[in-house]
Formats: sequence, structure tokens, C-alpha cells
Amino acid sequence: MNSATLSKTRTDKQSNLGGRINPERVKALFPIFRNNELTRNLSYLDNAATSQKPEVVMQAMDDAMRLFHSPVNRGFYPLAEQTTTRYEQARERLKSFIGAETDTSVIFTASATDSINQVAQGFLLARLKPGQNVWVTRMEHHSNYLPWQDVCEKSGANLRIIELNSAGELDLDRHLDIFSDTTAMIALTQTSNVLGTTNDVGAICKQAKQMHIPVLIDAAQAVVSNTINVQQLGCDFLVFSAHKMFAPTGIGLLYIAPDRLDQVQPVRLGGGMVDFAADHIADTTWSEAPHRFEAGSPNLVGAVGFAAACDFVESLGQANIKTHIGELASSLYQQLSHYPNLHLVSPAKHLSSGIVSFYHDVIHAHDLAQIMGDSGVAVRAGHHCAQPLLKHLGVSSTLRISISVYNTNDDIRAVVNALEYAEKVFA
Amino acid sequence: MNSATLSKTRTDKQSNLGGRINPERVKALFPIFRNNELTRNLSYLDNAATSQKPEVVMQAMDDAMRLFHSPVNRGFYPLAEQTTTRYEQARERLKSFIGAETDTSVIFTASATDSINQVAQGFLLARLKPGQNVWVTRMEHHSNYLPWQDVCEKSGANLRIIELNSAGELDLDRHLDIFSDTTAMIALTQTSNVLGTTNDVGAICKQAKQMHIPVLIDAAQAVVSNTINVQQLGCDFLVFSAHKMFAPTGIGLLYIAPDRLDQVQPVRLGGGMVDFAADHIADTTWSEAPHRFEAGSPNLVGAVGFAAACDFVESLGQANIKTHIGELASSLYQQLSHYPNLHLVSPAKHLSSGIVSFYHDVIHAHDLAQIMGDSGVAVRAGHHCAQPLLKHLGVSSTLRISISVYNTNDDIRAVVNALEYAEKVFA
Amino acid sequence: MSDSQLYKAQLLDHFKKPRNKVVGELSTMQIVKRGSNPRCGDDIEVGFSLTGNIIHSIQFRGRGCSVCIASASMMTESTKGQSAEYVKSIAAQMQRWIAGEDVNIPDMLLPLEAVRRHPARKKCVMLAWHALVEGMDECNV
Amino acid sequence: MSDSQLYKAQLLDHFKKPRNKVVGELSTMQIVKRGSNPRCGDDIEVGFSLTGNIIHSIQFRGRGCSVCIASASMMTESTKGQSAEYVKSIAAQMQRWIAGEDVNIPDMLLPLEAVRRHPARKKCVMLAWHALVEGMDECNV
Ligand SMILES: Cc1ncc(COP(=O)(O)O)c(C=O)c1O
Ligand SMILES: Cc1ncc(COP(=O)(O)O)c(C=O)c1O
Repeated sequence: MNSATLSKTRTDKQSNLGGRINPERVKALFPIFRNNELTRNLSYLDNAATSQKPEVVMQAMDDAMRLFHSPVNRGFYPLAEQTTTRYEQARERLKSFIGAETDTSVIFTASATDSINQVAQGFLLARLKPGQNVWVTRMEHHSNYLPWQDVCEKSGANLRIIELNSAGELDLDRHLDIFSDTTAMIALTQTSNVLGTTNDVGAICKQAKQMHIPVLIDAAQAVVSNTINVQQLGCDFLVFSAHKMFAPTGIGLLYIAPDRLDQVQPVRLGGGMVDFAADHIADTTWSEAPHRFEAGSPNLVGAVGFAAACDFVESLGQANIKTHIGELASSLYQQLSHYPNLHLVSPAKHLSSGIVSFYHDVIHAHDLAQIMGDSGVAVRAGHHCAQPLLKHLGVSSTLRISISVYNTNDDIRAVVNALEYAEKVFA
Repeated sequence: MNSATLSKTRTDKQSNLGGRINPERVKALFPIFRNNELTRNLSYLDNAATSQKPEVVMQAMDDAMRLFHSPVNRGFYPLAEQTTTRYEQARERLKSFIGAETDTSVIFTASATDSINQVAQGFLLARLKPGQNVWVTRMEHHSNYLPWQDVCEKSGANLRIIELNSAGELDLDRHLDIFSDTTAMIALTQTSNVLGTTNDVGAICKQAKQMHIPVLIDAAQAVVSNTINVQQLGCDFLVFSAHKMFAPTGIGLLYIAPDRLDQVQPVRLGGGMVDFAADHIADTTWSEAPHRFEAGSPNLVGAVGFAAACDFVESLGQANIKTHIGELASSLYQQLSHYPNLHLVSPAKHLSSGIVSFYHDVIHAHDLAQIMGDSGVAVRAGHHCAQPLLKHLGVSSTLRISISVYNTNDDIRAVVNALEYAEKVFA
Repeated sequence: MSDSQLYKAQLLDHFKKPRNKVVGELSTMQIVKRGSNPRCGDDIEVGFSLTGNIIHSIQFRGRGCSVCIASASMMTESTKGQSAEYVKSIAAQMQRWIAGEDVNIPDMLLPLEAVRRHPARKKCVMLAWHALVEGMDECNV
Repeated sequence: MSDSQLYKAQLLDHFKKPRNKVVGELSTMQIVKRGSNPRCGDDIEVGFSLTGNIIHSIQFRGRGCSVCIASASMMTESTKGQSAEYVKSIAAQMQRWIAGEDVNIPDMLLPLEAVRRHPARKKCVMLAWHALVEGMDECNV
């Protein structure tokens, strides 16, 4: 199809006729694939690192700057009132996107990383006691590992790691004391950014709730292909970044369950988060949530783009996305399994995440990524900010292919061709 | 002039013929003033809260998403290499904009507020001893006040306040122990967001340096109309937000002097800031600066827009901007001084900041701002996140008019007309 | 210059000549409650006295913007001589009305209509009402 | 499919048949220095022995990507039999060359040319050189 015939105002719904993703039509909604020497014929398969941006998101950001930009929460003139309304509408949009009880629970941060740090420092640190356990999993991204390690060491608590079984899944049975009163917190990823394994976070929340153990879910990799409902999950905290779900860089979400809001201290102090700045912090009155967690001038443009991305994702439908990326991942997995030098680390059961990771006996992952890159296939090589997992796998790097809504069978073929070429080069 | 005739590719230099700002031509570079019912005839005078965005900045952001968006610092394929280059070029641009020694000193944060919190928590907290003094000024924004108050209380140190003299300037002579070995840190604003007073930060840095006292400069309000050169200033830290200098929301700058880099601990932990994640934080090796201070996926779009705004500001010239906004502020000040019920709090000597604040004996600032707003004049009423200053002034709120490059004599007239109208309404 | 919708004659009248506003202490009142909005600097006190279940007198003092003062003034007029139950129900209606819901409130309060379109001013309207309700809650009426 | 510029025949040759690479310990060498790049997982050891001022033997071992291994291999070839001063000056030239500057380096190292266009791989090239220079600094040659 000719992308030039696409008008800007075309709704995304149209690209989703009958529920199934038509990747060619979806791709046409992403300007990057038609503008650039480097991208016109690119198989972009680095989506777990960051996703491309659809026209509707760029347009929303542009509108925010072109039509209604002014200070948020601070002005008495009509433009400022409209700006504040738009910002709060973005919050409402995120609220419904994650099924939150109230918009006071929906906090805009700089990123998933920022969100997790705020919970570790603002919630856990003050309540963590020496000897208590904080549980993470073997498959955490550094962003959901280092902040907990840090507060544990500051408190004399133990960072405990839920190990994986041979199927690449959490081996909960191995650790009998997770759901016990020695546990101060559980923080885990919904979907691993390396393995693609998706954990049953709902079941974990349920067990934790019985023991009143707070749970943080890192949904950074899950949010595009899973409908999130924080009330159904029963989680205490949930985080993700906008930029991995077709939204702008520089903004993220922090959900804090209503009954935890008053247990979290603001970590970042400044404008807009204090009602009365007293001579002592003890007498200082923080603003009501969510404002007390959003020190500094709010990121209007980011929030508006973030909300537009929620519309975009829902217009395609997370279930449809899951089907699409899962099918391509399965096809790729199947083809890759024929290469004797190649070791797949992604569990076959978890391919609906769209993530396929492997390593090669002969060719270093960086060389493979470079050759693929020169062949127009964008993939990621390295430790993926998951060194504890890579250590467990016994490799220093893997190659990761991560699939999104605009990827096609051609992209999968391109991976296989590039791999064959690399094997030839390094034969 | 007819704004419709302006092409997107027109350079900003052209709007700056002969050095003097031609506000009508500059205004034509800002799409918001021609697109919107609410803004087409708006006198936008809330620039100290946030500035509008010129086409070139929006275009740069759009290009980042349309032409070269992919992960920063993490990929081996040509697109990712280009993305990383663009991000680092943005850093280089900021480096030259502030005259930094090296780009390792130039750190992208979420905002000025975020930057200050990182210094308070990552630098000062660990070295601050009970009984030591941390000095701020009476005119600080909450963002440059609360973080210091917090670390002082955590450490048993004293937050000391440099008071103002009757001219609305820092009364350094009143505090003989500022530049003494009891002082652990000085944090001060270059320009007050309420008074418009610009402090001689260079002189303060010089004196502090003799005593090895670290100094943080909050340049949030100063950066548009003052060329910043951190080496000439000799400051240890300098911060500002992008959104007040025509750049995107959600990004800010933190400059750390080269000899302080190793004295700052990363406050936000996560991806991209660690070389080797060990079993204990003590064995963990942080990445080199600036990366160890930028945990999480970098804000590519924000950084690129920020860099474009540096070009924009320099194309107009900070000195020219200062002249322009200073002239309008003086004209306004002069006209306002004839109203007996109106008390100007901005010092006449400091109008080149473009800030004019006052209060009215009869009309509450919020009412005044509302009436002005309804009359198409966007101004700010309140405590401007500077409660310690307002307390000193003995008022609960002021009205602030803050002038920028696109403001004209008509805008000043509109203020005066709106004020007269308000006085009539409330007579 | 457009008309300032918010500043209707009745609202201004209540601001310029506030009813039941006193300058000194509210010392003659049984119950006194303070309400303040540090963001705006609005700071008022509402005092009232009960005979049985009936608010037989009510006053306020303090400073605030025109919306805050006018609303407090209208509140005193609309609650004096009324039963605690009635007043509480009106306060609840006000809360919903000001948030934009389509509920009935006494005509006397209608001059605040325009505030419904100005989210930033809603707290100013409700300040006196919140103080009053808190006061009533405290003495269990 | 485009040609992979980076993977020229000479570079691949050094990767597939690295010169002076050993599998066991570098125990016969006077000075051994480790270089690692945890981001990549590259991890090598460079060992050398001096006679007076001359590097009379040099070896390396470890694992890394092709660029890292080929660069280490080329390094050993270009430094064996050379004086410490000369080697240090070449290392400094390499650093500048790889950063894109227009300086001369021995022909033997030119197959690394393409890496100059790939910022993410520069560390791989320099790993062995950094270890060598550190080793020389340590024994004050
Ligand atoms: C002087 C001053 N410092 C700091 C800030 C904080 O900036 P931001 O809200 O963008 O973090 C502001 C503006 O709000 C300011 O005026
Ligand atoms: C599972 C997971 N958690 C957290 C993050 C951190 O996200 P960000 O870098 O946007 O803060 C990432 C991606 O980098 C991730 O894959």
C-alpha cells in the first residue's frame, strides 16, 4: 500500500479491521519507516529497548505545544485552565488504561526507572528493618534490581532472589519463605526483557496480599501486549515507561494503590508538591496525591503523548498485539532452532511476549548484531541490563530479537538471512 | 507581518536583524500565537512559569521521532549509532551553551527540580555534618529550598538563609559566617522568579572557592537572558529546566564541575548507569560520567529539543533578549508606579530580568489574575513556589508579569488596560 | 475587553459588603473552625452557635479572594436558621455542584455558577463550607 | 544484503587465527595485565616480557568479540620487538586515530579502519592497548 495516501486524521481503528493486526497497515502509521535512508527498509526488531512512534502520538505532542501549552496547575487564565485540564485528562486516560481506582494513584514520573527508585527510597527505605527480606527475581532488569539492593544494604536487610527453574520460569517452590512475615517487599517484572518469560503476577499478588506484603510490578515489557488492571492484580505499585509503548521518551508511570499513598514519602522536593513550606520539614504540609509526588513543573507534552499512546495501543487491542507478535516470534523460534551453533534462551512457552533471545557458539553477540545491523536488521546484543540473569545463564551477552506491531514475516526472514550471512562471514 | 508567509526552514537569525529583537517577527516563529482561539490575541506574560515553543524546537523533536529514533547508547546497528550520536551531540550543544570544560560534566535530568535534588541527596547528604551550615537565600524557589532543608534536617545541619536588604538584594554583609569553614554548601538562584533580582553569583562563587565551599547556582530564570559560562563563574553545580527556555517539558540540565564528579553518588539506580552489577553495591562499578547519573533510557526527544532551543536562544542573543525584556519591563514598571493601591515588589534596578511583581491593596492577586486572564492577559498570581520570600514580603500572594522575546508594547498596554478594568470592577 | 464572567454583580456585592463577616474574634460563637488554603493564602474562620439542632447564628472572618469571601458570605446567609441536617446536605450538594454535577442548590448560591468553569477557584468556594462541616462534625450534629 | 564493512578479510583472519593468543595461563610473561569491558563481556589478559627497554615477547588470552580479539592480535604483532617508548607512542596514536583524528598508525593496524565509524565498538579495539599501557606504566617503562 502507498503510505503517501494515508492522511493524518485517519483513525487507528481502521488499521485494525477484524481484530487481527495487519502489520503493513500499522507500519504505515509510523512515519519513521517512510522517511529515512536508514529506516525505510529496516527490520526494526529492538522494540524491547524502545518502540517507534506513530503519527498520532507525535501529533498529540505537537498539538500540546502548538495549541495549548502553558503552565500546569498554576494559572488563572483560560489557556492555563485548558492546559491543566489536558494534563489531568492525560492522567485520567492512564487511570483507565491501567484500571486504577482513582486518579490520585496515577503519578507521572520520568521513567520506569524513576518510578521504581521513588518506591524503593520513598516507601521501602523508611520501613525496612535489619534482617528482613526483599525479594526480586533472577530475571530483573537493573532498574528493578539495583534500587532494592541499595535500600537493603542501607537497612541491613537481605536482597533475596527468586531463582528460575530449567524452564526459565520462577521457581517459587524453591523459596518457602517468600510469603512469610520476614518479607518486607516483593518486586518483580511481569515480563522479562531478556527471556520473554511472563510471570503470573496476579497469583503472586494474591498470596502476598494475605500476608500484607507489598508488591511492585514492573510492567515495562508487558504493557503493550497485556491489558493491565491494577485492581484485578491487587498490586501495591506498578510501573512502566512510555517510550516502550509508542509514547514519548522522558516520561513514565507510577501507580500507587490508594491504601499505600499515605505510606510513601515524596522523594523529590520542590515546586508544586507542598501546600505550606514551613521552617521545618516536620511542619511542612505536602500537597495531596498525586501532586506531592510530582515535584517540579509537570511534563505536559510527555503526558499528552503518553495518553495518545494509550489510545493507540487500545485501538489495536493488547490481545491482538499479543497474537501478532507471538505468531512471528514462534515462527522465528522455529526457524532458529535448526541452527546447531545457536542456543535459544527464551522459553518456547513464552513467545507471546515477542521476545526471542539466543547466543551463538562461534559468533560473539556483538558481531552478530553488527552484521545484522549492516544487513538492515536492528537487534540488540549485550547483557540487556540484566547481569544477574546473564550470570545465571552463564553467558556475557545474548542477542535479542523483540517484535512489535509493525513487524512482518519479511522481518523474520531478514533475521534468518542475516544470520546465515553472518555464519558465512565467520565460517 | 503575515505569519502564513513564514516557511518552516527560515532561520532564526533572520528574525534578529541588527541585534535588536523584533518581537513581532520573533512571535511569528511561535505557532501557538497563530493557531488557537485562546492564544491568537493573547498577551502571554507568564514566561517565568514556562515559555512557549518555537517551530524549530518542535521540528527538532518531531525529526527525532520521525527520522532517527531508536535506543541511545545500546545498539550496534546504524540507526542506533546515529541516535546515540544525536543524543551526544545534544550534550555537546549544552556543553558549549554553558561553557563547560567537558561533556562528562553535562547531565540530562528531568528538570531543574530533579537536578537540585540529585545534588542535595547524591553530593551533600553524605558529607554534611551536624552543626554545619548550608546557606540558601530568602528568594529561593521551593525547588532550591526544600531539598536543602531536607538534607539539613536529616544530618543535624542548619539551613541558613541569606536575607534581603531593603533594596530587594542579598544582604551578604549581614551574615559574616557565610564564607567560613562552618559552611558546607551554598545554593542560590541567579535570578529570583518573584522579584526578578539577579544576584552576583560570580562574586559569590569566587569567595566560596577560596574556602573550598561548593556552590550550586539555580539558573532556571537567568538562562534566557544571560550567557552562562560555568568556567568563568567557577561554580560547582548549575541547573536549569529546558521548558523555561523554549525547549520541551520533562528535561533539565545538571552541570557538575569536573573535580566534583567523583564526589557525587548516583541517586537514581537502574539501566545504563552501571558497568558491572555485583552482588553488593560496594563491588558494583558505576559507569563513567555522565552516564552514571542518567539511569534509565535517555530522553532522546527531549535532549534534541533542548539542543535546538540553545541554538534558538543564541541566534537571538541573550544580550539582545535582556535589552528587549528589560525595556518592556521598565516601561511597565513606570506605568504601574502611578497606581496608588498597587505595591511593586520588584526592584527597579533589576528589571532586565523581565519580571515585574506587585500586589494590590484592594484586589486579591487571584482576582486580578482572573480578570486579566479573561481580558486576554496571561499572568501569574500566587506565592510562586517561594513561600519563604512571600512571608518576608508580608503578603500571601503577588501578581507576576514575566516578559519574553515575543512580547510587545501592546502586551504592556494590555496589562495596564486590564488593571484599570479590574479596578473598575472592584471599585 | 471581554466581560469577566466570574465577577457578576451579586458575587461582587457579597465580596464588597460581606454578610455576617466580623473583624475581631468570633468569641461569641459556640464553635469556631478555621479553613485555610496555603496555595492561595486564603485563610478564614467560621463560627456558629446552635440551639438544639438549629444554627441560630453564624459568622466568619479572615481574608481571601473575592470568590472565597463572597462564598463564605452567601453560606452564612443560606444556613442561618437552618437545621444541621439540612446544612450538611446543602454542603454536600455544593461540593457536587461545584465539581460540575447537575444537582440543585439554593438560589441564593447561584451567583457562584461561573466558578464551576474555573477549576482553580473551586477550593476558594468550598473553603467556608468545609470549615462549617468540620465544625458540625466535631460537635456531632 | 549490504557488505559488512567492518568485517574485512584481514580483521576476520586475525579473529579466526589470532597471533600470540594462548589458551592457558600467561605464566611465562613478566608482566600480566587484565582488561575487561563488563558492558560487552569482553575480558582479556595481556602479558609481556622486557629485555631492557624492548618488548621481546607478548601474548594475550581471553574472550571477546571479533574486533576485540583481532585488535589484540594485531597489537601483539605490531609491538613485539619494539621499544617501550615506541609502543606507548603507538598506543597514544591509536587512541586518537580510533576517535577519528587524522594521525598515522602502523599499516599493520589499518584493517581496524572501519571501526572508527562505529563508536560502540571503539572500546573493543582499545581494550588490549589499555591493558598493555597499564602494564608498562606499572613497571615504569
Ligand atoms: C528560580 C527557579 N528555580 C527552579 C525552578 C524549578 O523548575 P522546574 O519546575 O522546571 O523544575 C523554577 C521554576 O519553576 C524557578 O523559577
Ligand atoms: C523489564 C524492564 N524494566 C525496566 C526497564 C527500564 O525502563 P526505562 O529505561 O525506560 O526506565 C526496562 C527497559 O529498559 C525493562 O525492560
